[in-house]
Order: sequence, then structure tokens, then C-alpha cells
Amino acid sequence: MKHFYSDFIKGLWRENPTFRLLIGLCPTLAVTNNALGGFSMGVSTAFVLILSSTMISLVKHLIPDKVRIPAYIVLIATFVTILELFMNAYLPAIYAQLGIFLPLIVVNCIILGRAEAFASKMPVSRSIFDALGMGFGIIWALTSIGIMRELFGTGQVFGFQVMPSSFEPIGMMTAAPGAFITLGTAVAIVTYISDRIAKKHAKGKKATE
Amino acid sequence: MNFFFLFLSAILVNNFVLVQFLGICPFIGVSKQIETSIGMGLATTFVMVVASAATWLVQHFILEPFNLPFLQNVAFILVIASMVQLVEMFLRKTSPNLYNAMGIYLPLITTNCAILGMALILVLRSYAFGESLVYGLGAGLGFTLALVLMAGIREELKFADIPKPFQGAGIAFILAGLLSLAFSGFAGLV
Amino acid sequence: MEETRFKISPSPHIRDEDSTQNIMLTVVVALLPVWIAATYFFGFDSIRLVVLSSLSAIITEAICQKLRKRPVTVWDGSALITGMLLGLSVPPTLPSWMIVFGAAVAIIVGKQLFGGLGGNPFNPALVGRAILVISFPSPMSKWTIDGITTATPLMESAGNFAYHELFFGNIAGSIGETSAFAILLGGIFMYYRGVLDYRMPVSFLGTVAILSILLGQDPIFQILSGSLLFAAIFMASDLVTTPVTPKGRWIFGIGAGVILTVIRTWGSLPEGVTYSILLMNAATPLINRYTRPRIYGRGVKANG
Amino acid sequence: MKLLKNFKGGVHPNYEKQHSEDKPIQVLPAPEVVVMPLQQHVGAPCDPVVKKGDQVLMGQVIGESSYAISAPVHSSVSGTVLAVEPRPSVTGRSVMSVVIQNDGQDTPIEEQQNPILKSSDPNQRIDVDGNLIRQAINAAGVVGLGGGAFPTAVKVTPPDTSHIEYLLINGSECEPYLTADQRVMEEYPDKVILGAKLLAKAAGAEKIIIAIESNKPEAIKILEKYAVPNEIEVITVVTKYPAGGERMLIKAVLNREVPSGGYPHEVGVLVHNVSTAWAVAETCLTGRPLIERVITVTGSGIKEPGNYLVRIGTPFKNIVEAAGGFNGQPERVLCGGPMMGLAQFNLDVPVVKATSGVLILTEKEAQKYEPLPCIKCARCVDVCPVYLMPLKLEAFAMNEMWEQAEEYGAMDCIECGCCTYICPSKRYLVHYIRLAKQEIIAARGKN
Amino acid sequence: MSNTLVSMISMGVLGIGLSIALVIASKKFAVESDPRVDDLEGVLPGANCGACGYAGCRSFAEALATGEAPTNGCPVGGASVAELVAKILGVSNSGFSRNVAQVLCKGGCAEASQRADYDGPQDCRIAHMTQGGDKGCTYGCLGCGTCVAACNFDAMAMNENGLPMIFEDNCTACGACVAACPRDIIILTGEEYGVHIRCRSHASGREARQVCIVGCIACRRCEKVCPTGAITVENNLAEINYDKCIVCRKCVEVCPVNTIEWQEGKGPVRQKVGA
Repeated sequence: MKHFYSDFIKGLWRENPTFRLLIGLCPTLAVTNNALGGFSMGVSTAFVLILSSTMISLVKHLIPDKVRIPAYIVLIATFVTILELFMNAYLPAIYAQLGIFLPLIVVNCIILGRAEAFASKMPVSRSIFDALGMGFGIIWALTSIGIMRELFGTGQVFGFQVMPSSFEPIGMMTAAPGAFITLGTAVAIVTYISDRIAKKHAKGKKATE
Repeated sequence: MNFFFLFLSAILVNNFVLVQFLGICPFIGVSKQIETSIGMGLATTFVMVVASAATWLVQHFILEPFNLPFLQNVAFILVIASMVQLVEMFLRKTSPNLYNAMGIYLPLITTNCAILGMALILVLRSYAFGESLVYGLGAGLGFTLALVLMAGIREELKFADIPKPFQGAGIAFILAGLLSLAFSGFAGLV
Repeated sequence: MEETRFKISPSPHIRDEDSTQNIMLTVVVALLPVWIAATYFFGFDSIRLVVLSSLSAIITEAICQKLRKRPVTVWDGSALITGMLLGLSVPPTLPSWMIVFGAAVAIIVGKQLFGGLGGNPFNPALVGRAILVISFPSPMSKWTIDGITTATPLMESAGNFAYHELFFGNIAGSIGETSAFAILLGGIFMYYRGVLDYRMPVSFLGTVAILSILLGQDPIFQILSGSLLFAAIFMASDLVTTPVTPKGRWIFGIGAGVILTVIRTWGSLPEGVTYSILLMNAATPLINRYTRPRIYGRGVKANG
Repeated sequence: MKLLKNFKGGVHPNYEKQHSEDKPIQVLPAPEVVVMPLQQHVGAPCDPVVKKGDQVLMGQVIGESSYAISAPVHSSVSGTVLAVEPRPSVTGRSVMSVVIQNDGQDTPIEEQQNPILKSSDPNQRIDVDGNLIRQAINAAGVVGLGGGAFPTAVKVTPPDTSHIEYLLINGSECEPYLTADQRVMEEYPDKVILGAKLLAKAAGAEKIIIAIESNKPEAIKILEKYAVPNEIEVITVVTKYPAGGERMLIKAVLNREVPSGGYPHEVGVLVHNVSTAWAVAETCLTGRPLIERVITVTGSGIKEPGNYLVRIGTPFKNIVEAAGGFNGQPERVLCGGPMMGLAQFNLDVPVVKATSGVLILTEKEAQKYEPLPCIKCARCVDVCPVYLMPLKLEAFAMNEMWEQAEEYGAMDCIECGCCTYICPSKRYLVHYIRLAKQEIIAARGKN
Repeated sequence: MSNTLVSMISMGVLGIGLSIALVIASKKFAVESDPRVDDLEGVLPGANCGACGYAGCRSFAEALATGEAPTNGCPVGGASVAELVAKILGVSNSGFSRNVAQVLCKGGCAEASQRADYDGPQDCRIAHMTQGGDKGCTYGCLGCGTCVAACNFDAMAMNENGLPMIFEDNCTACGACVAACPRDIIILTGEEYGVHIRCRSHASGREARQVCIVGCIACRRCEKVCPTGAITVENNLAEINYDKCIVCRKCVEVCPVNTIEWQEGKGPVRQKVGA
């Protein structure tokens, strides 16, 4: 039980793929110019991640070691195609917004990375929790970046006006430089908080000794 | 002239890294030293040109005649993965130094979304074969340019007193943001 | 003889009197004629923008240094220069809060995140300006003169302006760029004080002139209009973000000139000076690296 | 107006020569006790040949070495050896020294070498054999008196393959404050000329050029008078530090560059200081070894600045006393000029052969500065006379990137200190370059 | 139906074609490599500090695989890494004794005299080059903290007395401080040794006494009292042979100038045979 909890929780903060591991960054930057884009991208990635991790964990014994990477990629690509067709049919607006970054989930390092590092070694149950943790990690990371950029770039959040009407939107936030700068700042903030926590932890430990 | 503008557009105006957000992972990861970044950039450029040709052929001779657009992702990634594997083996044999310098990033070219992204863009814009090659070359060189500029500045940053939380990835993103800001001057150029 | 404790130090034991603060002050003084000219043409707006911008830059720098527990060195004048340069490179109608925001962001993102003075790869004032342009495109391109909104001369054809107007001012544009005369005055002062390397402005302006002749444009108009002259003298000569080698400085100017001409001729932005210099700033480490001077005695043969 | 011979780089510090340039050379009486370090030269240290209690005569050899690159040390007074022990030297480290109690008699040693030159006429033709001159110089223990302290006899014996075209007599004295060379040129021009001719003969040099900085018009005038009948050229070089640097002088006067890591003889040039030429002439005329030299005692920390002919081994204390003592609170005592001189702990250290001056600086002149961040103004790049990028080298050294420092030419640095002098941020440039050089040499030793 | 068939066939053909190309290429460009290197690199700390004497963890791993480097060659990783390495290589672990750094100088601002004031960059190596430093003692600590700056593991700090102190818990014996010190007063020695002669001055007793009140005056009392002959006085300085020291602390008691020091709590670790 403890395993499941730690597998799940680590993806949210300690090993957050976006802020700590710094992988899967292209969509993080590209589609987070509003909160909805970030959220839907996060959910899409999480969806593929969970399915592929589960699947890979299930079939890991059937795949010969030599060809495992191509096999994983094909597997992931399949799920991505399914997702793509689904979105195209039912959520065309979001499909259009995500553009080529939806098919590019195939090469998102998070998914292959989890497949290699975790799902191919661990039992199915743990893989699912790991994928869930990572998935939620991506979702909150992308959504929060999306919210920040949308809030300052347009004064809205998820399309609703939040800022007073006198607020002049800061165009940079929704443009490319804003994406990099927001992510850089977010990474620095997360690093700062983590360092503080680690320091506190170390101090607490020393005091008890 | 058309080719020239296409080429320029791929390098400067629609720079893959700084404007289109493709290939960010290696951009942040391999841009610490000028030598490595040149190597990485050129390897990526090479793969891009080869992959643009290969995916174009696959698209026009397999996927389109047999009406299989839904297999695009799978087919492209297969082709690209094999291409990268070839380059990797080739480099390992011919230039062990370069191979060592690239370290873990060479296999990562497979999962470099810049390559798959380029293949998808080529299909999206229905470029002809020649255009595809030029676009692939331009995109690769644009990637290299961004990488090398970044590496040059990051080598200097070793001597700067950067705030602790920003050291490493944080300042790299800020730097990329400022580079992107500088490149925004090319908007609407072509 | 009574026992005295001497000081030991590694040689050299004497230093030149010039200091970093002196250099910064020289630039500030050189900017004064530009500011005075701006005030003459644009009135109170010029004072408002430059003062707000400078104050914002200085206060932001002090706060950053306090937060980082570093010595507060705002008296070295570098933040003041950033503030003044930014204030002088915006249109006169820019709302006050925007210039305050721009100067603060310029100092934080353009300078303090890179460890303060000396560490920044990009000219902070230009970073501030570029961020303002991308964030507030329309207020940043609203040019007025005598209360009438007009386009910047670059948007119009060359024949509409007399050279003397371009030279002495009285044309629309960012407040600091109107009077070429005042800019040159400041430039000459900086050169006289040994703060300005002639290579960068000369190669920058020269490249633009030559390219505009080749492209069939009026070279004098190209040089005098827009913020080229202002930037070539005050921004391209920024010490921290430009090459340190003589050859590199030529390359810097030529590169900026080429990029500027490309943007002006084919780009959609009315003015590309900011970006041409920012791009060359980005290339500066590479230029330094590949234009190292030949070391004395290298590559010479013995003939004894 | 003739265009001055110039070179790229260099700085213009306040020369401050007015304190002592008009003061004629005074003879300083030999002190009670002299301390003779046994290493006053570049190369192998000498072994003592006297022991405690021995009686020594003036000019007697007290230390010699069997190594090729070395120079013997002679007693500068007559008297009793008090001790043979390590004593602090101007380099800050203890050096084996012979301490001699002066008996005040100045009894010269009897078997003193016969003078090889009979006439002191500066216009005479030197028909002494070159070998003989070299032997005389070697026996007299003459070393480069400009500060280099390289044994002169070794220097005038270039390798077989090289052919010396020019002998450059270096009268630039580019270090601020110092005027010893200037006074030597003005007061002993005949001996400088004679010494130059002897050196040229010894080295087989074809032409002699005397190079003097433009701020010494008097010396130029006097030397030109003596030089003309001897077909010696007197060239005025720009007043700029470090015009007196060997490599800079060759570049300025002959527009030749000494190869990196090489020596001037590789481009057919030898450079000797005017004081060295004077010492050579003295020893050839009198047969007396090098036991005295002209030094400048100056700086605002001294009451009566001046130029003195002092015995080698005279402690700084005696010199300061002779010059009227301190003027105000002395901050730094330097052996040599302010750009490359060595700061001293106390006044017990003795004058050695290469000591060109004793400089007492007060707080006003030698201010303390806190280094500020580098603003990349590139002034250090502009002033570097060997065309390095000191700011880069400093950054590499501070981050222990020795390999990059070597790639950027740290080993070519001549440590003139121009970069540190000019730096508006008062950074410690040359200091870190020195550190890099030391570390690079250490790393080479390891491999 | 036919669509499925076509897609299966086309993907199959594509797959087979690419596989053939890859097989040929892998034959043609085959490079021998030792798979253990990757495993080894995986268990190493990845600090790339170079303490092992190799250019980073990767090259150390390569040296391990060829048997060139000892299994306990990584001081940062310590015993646990040595064990893992030995496991991968299938050899027995050659044992690991943890080293820590010790500062062999007690002459801080309070104890040692100054012969001048130093005005220059705060770097011991440069201060040392400047006339041999500002301290009266030309062997002792210069106090600029270059060793502290060199430490990458937060294991050093300067104390108020101007001397470096070592937090042994953090010390990895990487040797960076040893290399940084121009006076060679920092050494690496086994953690268990508790008695140190904290002076490196070769000055004569009289001279040493003049410049520092805690410097070794070479009185030889420690040499005489040492039951195992671990201390020898040579060239005006007592030196301890740690291999012989049994931490009996007799020398600590007799030292008239308190140069010899015992670190509280570090006791005899091994009994001498027959003792």
C-alpha cells in the first residue's frame, strides 16, 4: 500500500516531469498560452501515459529485449492515434488548438521514459499508480502555466474575465518569449520551494538526533 | 528564390526551437558547450534532411496511394527511429569522440519532437519533394543556430552570479525566452 | 626607527584613476543632450517617461540586490543608464505604468537574473523595449508630434522629410531618437572620454548606408530616421553585451547592420534596430571566441 | 616632428619622475654590515665559499656555482664574515646569505683581475677578443641590471646557430618613479657607449641601437653626442609602459616579434639595459667585479628622493636613512617600480644586483580598491602588449579552468600588469593569470 | 476488410525493409563495447567530481570494467558503492576505509603573528605567491579560504579565528581542498585516527616560537613518549605515522605548545598485537 502511495505522490512534486525532471517540454511551452490548452494537453498526455504504461506493463514479458523501444513506440503511437481520432470527432475545437502537438505526444519523453524506467520493470498495479501520479503531475503543471499565461496575457482564466476591465493585457505572456520566461520562473520557484523543504527536513533531522 | 525564402523562413522566422517549440529537450540539455552543440545540431540537421526525404516517400508512395492517413504517426516514427539508429551506428564507428560528446542525446534524437514535428508539418503543408528537403535542411540549421547561440551564452554564464533557484534549467529557459524575443524581430519577414 | 607594519600586495601597486562608476556617469552625461532635445520637442512627456523609467530601474535593482543579500550597488549608475535608455526609446504617449513595468522587467529579466552587472548577455534596456513592443504593440507604435498622431518617418516615403528636420529633430518617433544632432553630441563626448569604441557605430551605420545604396534607398534617410543613430551610439556601444575584441566589434556592427536592413526592407515591423542589436548580443560570445587576437609572437618565424 | 617608435598596447601611468630625475648620483657610504644573498640572478644559486669568521676583501668571490646559468657573488666590502645563514630577501623568501661586518677599509682583493681595457676613450676601436670580454663579464658576476637579473655572460653567448644583427641598449626605463638608468645615461654616457660596444663585440652584433623613451630629452641629447662618432643609432621610443619590456622594445624599434616561448636572439636581437652596459664598461676598465650599482630612492613616502650609487648588500634601512627617512606614514616599500616591483615586509632586506630602486609609497599613491564585477569594457584587451584577453584568462583562472586558460595564451603573459592597472573595475587580472601560469606549469610537471 | 489487409501488409513491408537496413548497418558499423560500463556508471554517484582520478564517472566506470581501477576507487560513493561495483564486476570488495580531511595548522589570527598586511585578491594561492604571504609563519594557514571555496560538499567553513574547519560527516575525501592549499597543510587520513600534529612548520624552534604560539618547536618530547614509535621529529617538525598510532594520546599530554591534538571521541581502533 505504501508503494502505491509513494508511486503516486512522487509524480506530483518530487519527480514532477515538467518542473523537476524537465522532460516533455515542447507541449509544455507550445500549448499553454491559455489554461484550457494546458489542461487539455495535460489530460491528453496523461491519458496516453496511463494507457501505455498499463499496456506495456502487461505485455512486457512478451516483447524481446532487443526490440523493446520500437515496440513501445509503436504501442504509444497507436494510443495517440486513437486519441487523435477521438478528439477530431468529438472535440474538434481543442483538436485544432493542440495542432501537431497532439500527434507529437508519441515522442514525448515522459511517456517513453516512464515505459523504460518503470512500466517495463514493475507490476501492472504499481505502473498504473506511477502513471497516474505522473499524469496528474503533468496536468497540474501544464494547467498552472496555462493559467498564469492566460491570466496576464489576456486577463482571463479558462476564457472567463478575471482581471478588472482596466487591466491592460501583457501580450508577451501569450507569445513565445513569455512561454519560456514563465516556465523558467516556474522551474525556479519549484526549485526554491524544494530546496527550502529539503533544508527544513535536514534541520529537523539534526535536531532530533 | 522560392526555395531561398522557404529556407530562410525555416531558419529564422519560424525557428523550430524558439518560435515553434519543437526540440526543446535537447535544446536545453545539449546547449552547455559550443562544441557539443555544434555536433548535436549537425547530427540533427542530417537526420532531419534524411527523414524529410524518407517520410515524404512513405507519405506519397505508401500512405496516400493506399489511403492510410491514420497510420501516419506509426509509420513516421518507425522510419525516423530507424534513421536515427543508422546515424547512431554510423557515428559510433566513424567518430567516437562526437559519439561520446553527444552521450545520451543521440538516442534522444528519436524522441526529438523536432523531427516528427517536421515530418507532420511537411504533410500538413503538402510540400513537394524538393521543398521538403530544403525545409528539412533549414529547420535543422535553425535548430543548430539556436543551439549554438544558446551554448555560447551559457558558457559565459558559468562566470555569472546567477540566483540559486535559477541556476541550471531556470536561467536556460529565461535565456531561451530572450533569444526568442530577439528572433521575434524577424516576424513577418517572409 | 620605530617598527611599522607595511602592506604587501602583488604588483602592480598603482591603478588608473578611471572607475566603473566614472564610465557609467560619462554615459549618463552623454545622454543629457538627448534628453534635453527630447524635452524641447515633446515637453513634459519626456521628463515623465525618463524619470519614471530611471526610478523604476534603480528601485527594482536595489530590491533585487536586497532580496539576494548582495551589496546594493545602484550608485554605480548602471541601472540609471538602463532606465534612461529605455525611457528615451519609447513613444511620448506611452502610459506611465507601462514604462514603470518595462523598466522593472528590463532590470529583473534582462540583468538581475543573470547575476547583475556584467553577467547579462543582452542589453537590459533593449530587452525592456522588446518586451514592451511585444506586450503592448499599439501604444508602443503611437507616434505623435505637436499633438498629432503620425507614422514614424520610416513608414512613409523618404521624400516627405527634409534632412535638416531629420538631423535636428522635430519629427515623430521615440523621444530620444528625434534629434540626430543631440545624439552625435553625446557620442562625441563619450568618444572623447574613451568610453565609446568608434568601431561599432561606424561599422553599424556604414553597413546600413552601403546596403541601402545597393538596395536603391536613400542612405542618409535610412541613417537619420528611426532609432538607428540613437541605438548605434548608445546601445551598440554597451560594454557588457558587445564583443571585447577589435575585430569582433567590426563584425558586431556589420552583423547588426545587415540584420537591420533585412528587417527594415522585408520585415513587417517598422523598426528592427532593437532586434538587430539583441541578435548580435546573442552572438557576442561566439564572436569573442572566434575573433581572438593573434598573440604576440605566435605565428612568427625565428630568423636568427 | 619625427614619428616616435611605437608598439600596440601599453598604458600611461603618472610617471612621477620629477621627484628624482634632476638629482645627481650620490655615493652612499658602505654600511656597517652587508648582507649578500647567494642568489641574485636567474639560474642556479651559488654555494658559499667562505665561512663564519673568515676575513674577506672587497671584490672577493664569496659564492659561486658550477652550473652554466649562474653568476658568482662578490663581497662588496672588506671585513669579517659574521654568518652564513638564510636571510630574508627581496622576494619574501629566505635565501642563503653571507653577512659581512665592514671593517671600513675597502681593501681590494690583490689578485684582482687585470683590466682588459686600457683606455677609457669611448671612441676607441674595441680590439679585445670577444671571448675575453665574455670571461671578464662572467668573472665579474654581471647580470641584467634592469630587473631581469639574467647572467649577462650567458646572454651574450647565444647558441651557435643564431646570428645577432642588432644589439639594443635599453634606456627606456618605463617604470614610473625610477630614474636610475636616466641618471646613468646623463652622467656616464661614455661608459654606456663603451659598454655597448664591448657587449656588441662579445655577442658579435653588427649594429648597436640605443632606445630611449621620449620623456628623457636630456639623456637623448647627451647620448647622441657620444653615439654619432661611433655609428651608434639613438632611437626615441614612445613614452609608454612597458616600452622597456624586451619584446615590446624589439617590436617598437625593429618591428620584429620574438616567437612565443622563444628568445630575442631567435630574431637576431639582443637587448641589454643601459646600467648593464655601464657595469660591463666599469668592470672591463677597472677589473673590479659588480659590487655596486645606481638605484633610485623615491616616492612621496621618502623625505629626500634621489639617486645613489650603493654597494650590493646594503640593507634598505640604511638607504632610507640616507635619503632622510620616511616622510609621513609609509604604506608600502617596494623593491623596483610600482608596476612590477616587489612589496617588502621590512627594511632589513638588502639591495641586490637587480634592485633598480627603493620606492616608498604612501596611502595616497597606493590606494586599496575593492574589485567590482567585470563590465567587459575590453580596456585590458586594448592595453595588453602581447595581445591577450586578460578578462577571459581571469575568468578561467577564477573557475580553475586551467586548460582553457592555456588555450587563451596564459603562458604568453609577461606579467607587466597593464591590464590590472587600467581595469576600471579594479579587478585582480594579472594576479589570477599568474596563478593560472603556476597551475599550468604544475600540471605540465605532472604529465 | 481490404483496408485492414492493406495496412497490415504495408506496415509489414515497411517494417521488414527497415529491419533489414538496420541489420546490415549494425553488422557494418559494429563497435565492441562492454555492457558492464553502463551498469557501473549507473551505480556511481554521478557527481563527476574527478576524485577517483579519472575524467568523470563514465571514464571511471570504463577503468573499472577493464580492471584498471580498484572497486573502492570512488571516495564519494564510499563503501556502499564499492560493494555494488564489486557485485557487478563479480569480484570481492577490497575493503574500504573512509578517509577525511584534516587541517594541520592551529595558527589562526589569535595564535600566529602577521608580518605585514596583505592587500590583494582573497585567494591563498595568490597570497602565497605574494612574497610568501602576510603571515609571520611561512608554513601555516593563510586564511583566505581557498580550500573552503574548493569544497563541493559543504564540508568546510572558515571559523572566526581565520582557520578552515572540516565537517567530517560531509567530507568525501575528494581531495579538492588538498589540491587547493598552497601550503600543503591539509591531508587526507583515515576517519578513525584521532591524534594529529597540527603544524607543518620546518622553522627552528626559536623561529617557530616567534611567529606562532602553537607551532611545533621540535622539542622531541612526543617522540620520546610515543610507545609505538609512531612520531618522529625530522627537519624541525614532528610527524606522525598514522599506521603505527594507537591513539594512546600520551603525546597530546606532553606537548608543551598544544600542537598535538586529540579529536574528542575518536578512540583506539585497533589493538596492537601483544599490547
